[in-house]
Amino acid sequence: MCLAIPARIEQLIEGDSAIINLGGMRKEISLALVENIVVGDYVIVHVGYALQKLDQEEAEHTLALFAEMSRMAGLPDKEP
Amino acid sequence: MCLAIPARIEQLIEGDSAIINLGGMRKEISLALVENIVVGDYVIVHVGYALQKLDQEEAEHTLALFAEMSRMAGLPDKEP
Amino acid sequence: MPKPRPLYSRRGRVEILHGSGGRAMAQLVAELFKVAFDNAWLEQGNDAAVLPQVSGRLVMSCDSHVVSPLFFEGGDIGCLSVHGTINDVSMMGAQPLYLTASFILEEGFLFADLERIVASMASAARDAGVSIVAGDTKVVEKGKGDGVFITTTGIGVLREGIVLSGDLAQPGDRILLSGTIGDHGMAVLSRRENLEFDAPIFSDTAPLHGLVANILDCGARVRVLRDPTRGGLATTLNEIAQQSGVGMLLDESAIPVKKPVEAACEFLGLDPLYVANEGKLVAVCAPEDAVHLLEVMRAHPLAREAAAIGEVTEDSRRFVQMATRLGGRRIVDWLAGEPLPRIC
Amino acid sequence: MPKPRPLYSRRGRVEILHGSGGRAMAQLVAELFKVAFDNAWLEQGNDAAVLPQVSGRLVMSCDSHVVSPLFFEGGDIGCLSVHGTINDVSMMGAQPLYLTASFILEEGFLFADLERIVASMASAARDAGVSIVAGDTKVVEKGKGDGVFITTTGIGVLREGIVLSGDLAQPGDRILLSGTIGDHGMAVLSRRENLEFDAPIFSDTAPLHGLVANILDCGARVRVLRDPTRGGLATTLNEIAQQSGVGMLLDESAIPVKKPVEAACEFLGLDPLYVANEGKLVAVCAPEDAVHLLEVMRAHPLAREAAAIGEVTEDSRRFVQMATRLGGRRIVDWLAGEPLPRIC
Amino acid sequence: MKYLDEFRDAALAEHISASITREATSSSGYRLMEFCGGHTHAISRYGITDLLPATIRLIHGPGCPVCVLPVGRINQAVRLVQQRDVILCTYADVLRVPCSGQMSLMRARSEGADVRMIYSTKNALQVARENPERQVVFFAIGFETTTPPTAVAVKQAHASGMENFSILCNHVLTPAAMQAILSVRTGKMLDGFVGPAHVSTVIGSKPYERFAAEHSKAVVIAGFEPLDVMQAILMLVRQINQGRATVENEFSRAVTREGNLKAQKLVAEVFELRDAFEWRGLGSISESALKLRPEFSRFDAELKFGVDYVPVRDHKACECAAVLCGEKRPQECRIFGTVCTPENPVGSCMVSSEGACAAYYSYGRFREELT
Amino acid sequence: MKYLDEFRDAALAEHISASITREATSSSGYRLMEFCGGHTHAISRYGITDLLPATIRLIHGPGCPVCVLPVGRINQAVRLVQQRDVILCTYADVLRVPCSGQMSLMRARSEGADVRMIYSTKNALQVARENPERQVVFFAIGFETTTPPTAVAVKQAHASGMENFSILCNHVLTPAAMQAILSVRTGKMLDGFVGPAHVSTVIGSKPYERFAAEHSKAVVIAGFEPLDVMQAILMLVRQINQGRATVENEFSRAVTREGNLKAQKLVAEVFELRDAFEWRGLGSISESALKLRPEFSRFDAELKFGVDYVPVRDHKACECAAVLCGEKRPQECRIFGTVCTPENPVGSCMVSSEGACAAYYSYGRFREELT
Ligand code: SF4
Ligand code: SF4
Ligand SMILES: [Mg+2]
Ligand SMILES: [Mg+2]
Ligand SMILES: [Mg+2]
Ligand SMILES: [Mg+2]
Ligand SMILES: [Mg+2]
Ligand SMILES: [Mg+2]
Ligand SMILES: [Mg+2]
Ligand SMILES: [Mg+2]
Ligand SMILES: [Mg+2]
Ligand SMILES: [Mg+2]
Repeated sequence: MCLAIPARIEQLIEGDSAIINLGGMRKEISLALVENIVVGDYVIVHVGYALQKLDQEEAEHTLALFAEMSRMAGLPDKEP
Repeated sequence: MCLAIPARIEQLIEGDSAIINLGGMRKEISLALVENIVVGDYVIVHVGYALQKLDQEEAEHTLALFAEMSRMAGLPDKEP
Repeated sequence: MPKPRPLYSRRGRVEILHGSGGRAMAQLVAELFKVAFDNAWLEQGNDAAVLPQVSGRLVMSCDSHVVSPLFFEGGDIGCLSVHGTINDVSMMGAQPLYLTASFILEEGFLFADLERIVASMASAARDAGVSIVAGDTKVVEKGKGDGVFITTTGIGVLREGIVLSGDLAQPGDRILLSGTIGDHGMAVLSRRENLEFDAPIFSDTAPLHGLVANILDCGARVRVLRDPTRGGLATTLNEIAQQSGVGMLLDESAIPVKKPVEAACEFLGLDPLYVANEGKLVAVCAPEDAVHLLEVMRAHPLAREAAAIGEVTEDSRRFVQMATRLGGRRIVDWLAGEPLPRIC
Repeated sequence: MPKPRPLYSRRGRVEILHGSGGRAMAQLVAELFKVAFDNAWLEQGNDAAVLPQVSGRLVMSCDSHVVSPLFFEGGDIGCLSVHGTINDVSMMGAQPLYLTASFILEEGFLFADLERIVASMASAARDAGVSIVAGDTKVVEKGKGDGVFITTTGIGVLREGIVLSGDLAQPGDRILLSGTIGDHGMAVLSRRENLEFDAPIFSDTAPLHGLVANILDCGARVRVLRDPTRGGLATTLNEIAQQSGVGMLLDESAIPVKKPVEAACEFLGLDPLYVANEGKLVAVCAPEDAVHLLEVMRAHPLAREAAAIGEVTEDSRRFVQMATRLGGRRIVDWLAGEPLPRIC
Repeated sequence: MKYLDEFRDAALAEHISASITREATSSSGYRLMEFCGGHTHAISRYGITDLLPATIRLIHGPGCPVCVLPVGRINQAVRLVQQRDVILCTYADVLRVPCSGQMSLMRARSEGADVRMIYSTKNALQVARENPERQVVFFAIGFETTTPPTAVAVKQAHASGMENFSILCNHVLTPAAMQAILSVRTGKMLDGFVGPAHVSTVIGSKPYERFAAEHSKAVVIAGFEPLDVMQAILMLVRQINQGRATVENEFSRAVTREGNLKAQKLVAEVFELRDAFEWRGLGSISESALKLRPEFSRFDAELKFGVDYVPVRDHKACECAAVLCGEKRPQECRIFGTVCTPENPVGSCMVSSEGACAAYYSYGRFREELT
Repeated sequence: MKYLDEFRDAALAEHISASITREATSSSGYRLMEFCGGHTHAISRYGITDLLPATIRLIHGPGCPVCVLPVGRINQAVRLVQQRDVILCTYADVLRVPCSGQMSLMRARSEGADVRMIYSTKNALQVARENPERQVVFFAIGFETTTPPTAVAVKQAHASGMENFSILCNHVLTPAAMQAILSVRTGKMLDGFVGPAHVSTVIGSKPYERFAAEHSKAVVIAGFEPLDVMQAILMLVRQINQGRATVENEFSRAVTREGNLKAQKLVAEVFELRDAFEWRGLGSISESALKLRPEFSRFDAELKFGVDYVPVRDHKACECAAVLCGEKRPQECRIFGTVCTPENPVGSCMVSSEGACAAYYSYGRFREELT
């Protein structure tokens, strides 16, 4: 449930809002539910609202974990 | 001004109304503006209301007058 | 896997999904349109119909039909949409062969009504010997349409030697009319909200290609054929006068109007000359051939009341004039504005 | 007598009388449509166009266009209505020749917008080498239409030896797609009320008959051509599978989608496989000819990103399946319902 | 159609025509005003001019309710329906009357206003009943014929306690207009009037007596069928030839001296005289129109919605005022047939087919090159 | 698209798949519930089943707000919009949910009701502002993701004194549903949960801890990308193999233990717990849904318009209840694919592409003949 998409904050605009950019698609969303957002942040967007800031370090960590688990499984690394 | 047409009362209906018949066209009209209307009367109809009862004798009289005036004018009678 | 149940039922209503291009639309086309129109081209279900080669010039015409109400005495939007286009093709002297039919449905439209309309189209096409070979269905949101709009396009084939055109009327030519005027428009108006009246008035909607064939076969030198639809007889004659650069002089008392139509027009302040017809034609022909042509027309069931209603005159101002039944004269102008009931 | 002033001006709006069949309509046709579409048939002003004899089988198709908004990045309802019908005629392998165009205008529609649309149609027709030879104009009351609906019907001519049909796909055949999917539908959606977004997305609306000619001339054994419009690529492939009684297996990673289109689809919960295209085609061809045909397609400016996206399989259930980019498999079903943005 | 066809008979017309031609021999001619648009329409539609001798000069009168309505009254209705969420109901005739800014009620509708064409006041009440949550305003226009149906509607709305119905009252009075005509130059020069037909069925022939008595004008009340009009002309010619000036009643089949008392009473119950009302062409005329009585004032849309009447000038080239007074003929207006046409009327006289300009344009303009 | 494409990588998927296959060797298999429709959708759309060994049995959970809404709630909205002159705004997902009498909000619209699709609560407020003379009702549904935006809208309407805006509140709570699942037979037999993604961004991972602690169920919160789901399955397999039952967070890039406190605070300001709420499939669950706090009760459309919730039974052949508890698979419903199809859904699970039946019908039904 609850379709939501990580998108990059491209511009902060008045009224606690922002323009997000997702693969070239730009749309105004509300920041009423989040705090301390700056340009360059990624947020999870749902029905026009940022639900949560995306933790980029954690994302990298998760991806690293995938790779690591594969390595643990004795499989070749993913080609870059 | 004031398009109005003489039409025959075909049927009296409830709500001080009547069905008129004009050359086969039937329509409901209001009798709110006239009195003592019976089936067979002709009324002058305007915007859905009978404005006045048509005096059939006077109508025949007027037609006779036309004919008479023509006669007075020394013209032949209209062919029947 | 068992077959899913049909996506529309007689009791149902058109939904947006019936026009979205998906399975619901495919089923609607398969279960309603293909069954009713029943021909190999539709059955194929391709993007376009591949028709046999025809010999002769092609004639092509289209009309959108937006009549309200959709059902009226003597017809409905379905048969109207078939006849309307067949007639335009016929007016060039062509034999109509194929039609396309495009439906713009309003969300919420009753399938029962759509079925009735489609059946009426199918039978009109069958009777006229034409096939509805391609179609389209769109659904617009509630409040962005009006039940159903139907656009038909027809093609026909024109044999050698037939030359009919609105610019060929010549001074001296006679103007023939195939029957009474105003029937269609008044039949529709009699069912219009706020105006309803009862009258033995029936739309004259009919396919005229049979009558046209007789007209063309009889040897008369016919210059123009035209069906006096929207705008009525008055406007059609003005169009011809305009195209041909001529005037006309009509005889009011020769123009046939049915009694109830005349009465309803009087009542509402309308002039039957401006009321639409859907099964009548005007023929302009050489004066010497008028009597014969009139006989030929009257021999056809759709033109029993045909009449010679006037003649073409020389007039650089291109006025259509009329000798009134009172003995005066007046212009019969183009329709101006819309034919709305007057109170004054 | 001096000429009356024009009945419409760029600043004006469509009124009921512009569709009533009278002088206002005649002037609108003369001053707008005849001038823009500029050909002898319309100029004649008859009930139907008399076209030259053609040699070859006739191909005929129609579509109503009801897009909202009327103007979008990369096109408008005008050019769309020309391309849409040209493409359907082309998909049978025919050369499109003539169009009819029927307008259903909503009372109050701006003439400035109508002019822009008509100019777009005229230039699309000119570019494609087809003539708009007949038309019709109706006006419906405010609230009973949606600005403008345009229905076009096209006829084309099919030379000997070309046999294309949706029922000719055979197991083993290859499925080629002429370019990226979803561009048109997302360009329109991006301007839809309550959904507006900015993105470098442009409708792909384009006439495909030139590409089709190249495809037919290259010698490849082509079984089916079809343009994946409403319902998107998914539905088009299901139609073909249904007609031919076959299955299909697609390769998700081979299907080209532009980045912003993919992003907008993700954002709104839509699948580009179900989003409309107006300038793309699917070709099903014999496996041996696929490589050559792909080259030929890629040489055409409208198919530079053409791709082989899958093959026809034997499957009595007629499923279109897809190897997902993750390595799994799934059905690519017909569009069900309408493609609406999801929130869950 | 009984009582119609008989009054359209060509042979009788020829007879009356011959009588007129024989009798209308005064070298000074006969300047007759056909007061009503209904007469104008009959004259044009049947080509009666062709049946009259050159000595008869027919002058169109102001008896067309659409024609005499000043621009400001349409503006008022347009303003109301554009600015407030009301449904405005009116007769079709009014829809295309042009007002300021190239507007009309039809154009307001095309831009989204909820304007509905009705055939009868009954329909307006029906609309109000079907839309209980919306305000419905009936734009009421017309002379004494159309006023009684409005009175009935207001009384019904009153009786059933309707809260969402009101009227913009533009009902006007015929005798006041006739009086005004007699005060202008053209009016003074008239020899007689073809008097109102259906208006007279309601008000009777009595109100015209003072025009005969005080202004020495011949008056013949006439029906709207062509023979009625021709017969009235003949009767006027005879009065004039004999130096008489009385009120005669050609339309005796529908008009009495007292008129329809029931209708008069209803109107008097609901309406009272306005102090003054502006007419197009005739200017402000005192006691020439009606307003709702205080006990019905909650049905007065002007009060209910606070939309005032703001007088505005006609289009600067428009000669409607002069045409309505009989001072100019339509073709003497310099925008007639070019800028002002039935499709794109500039003045009100080009709208209704009873308007002098529309009638001349649609029926009579072939005569132009001939005169 | 950054943070999307990386989580859809085929090579990584193959690696994770291989790990799962290698490790998921328990002969008793792994009964895992993917709680959310978002997971169900990812599994179907990417064909993840093909990448899992036969020991993994995935069971669809009730985490689809459209699926769990009982028929009576849609009836209530339909009744409101049909009987009162309101504008009903809602998310597109809700439009086609079937209710009594073969109705739905879409069908109500097609019969003339004013139902509008919106993308965001902002649009609903906008509609209210643009139609000051009409009442606008937002049909609010959804779990903890969709609730905060509703809270924002209500607070804004409150702050600006809006009189014509209200909501039909159908916001429900995820942990309550998970609790309910654990009380039914199928739930008790589960080995673990793939836990909510976006809901958890708001409520955090903490609320799930009691399921691990008290019910000994393994929980791995997972994103909605295919690698997220696969990784979560792998993590669950490992927990189960190791006999552990804890809450692990695969979706750490967006989910913290505490969640979004600002959003939680907003929700708590505007809403309070309902005593009980009926769920389709799960029956009435106490404290499983929200209602407006008394200070916002004038925005409660239920009170404002007096439309009560009337429970009704599902269609008699409908197995949605069993499907939503994981007791039946879609294809075990005897009307699946015949009477009940995505074009003509009988049950709610056939509507949203996140519904178990719709997902199986649209993406998975080729497997049928194969099993
Ligand atoms: S032509 Fe037009 S503007 Fe001139 S007087 Fe007549 S109606 Fe008025
Ligand atoms: S097939 Fe339909 S009725 Fe049966 S369980 Fe699924 S959604 Fe419910
Ligand atoms: Mg196509
Ligand atoms: Mg046509
Ligand atoms: Mg036609
Ligand atoms: Mg189509
Ligand atoms: Mg409608
Ligand atoms: Mg025609
Ligand atoms: Mg087509
Ligand atoms: Mg097409
Ligand atoms: Mg036409
Ligand atoms: Mg609209």
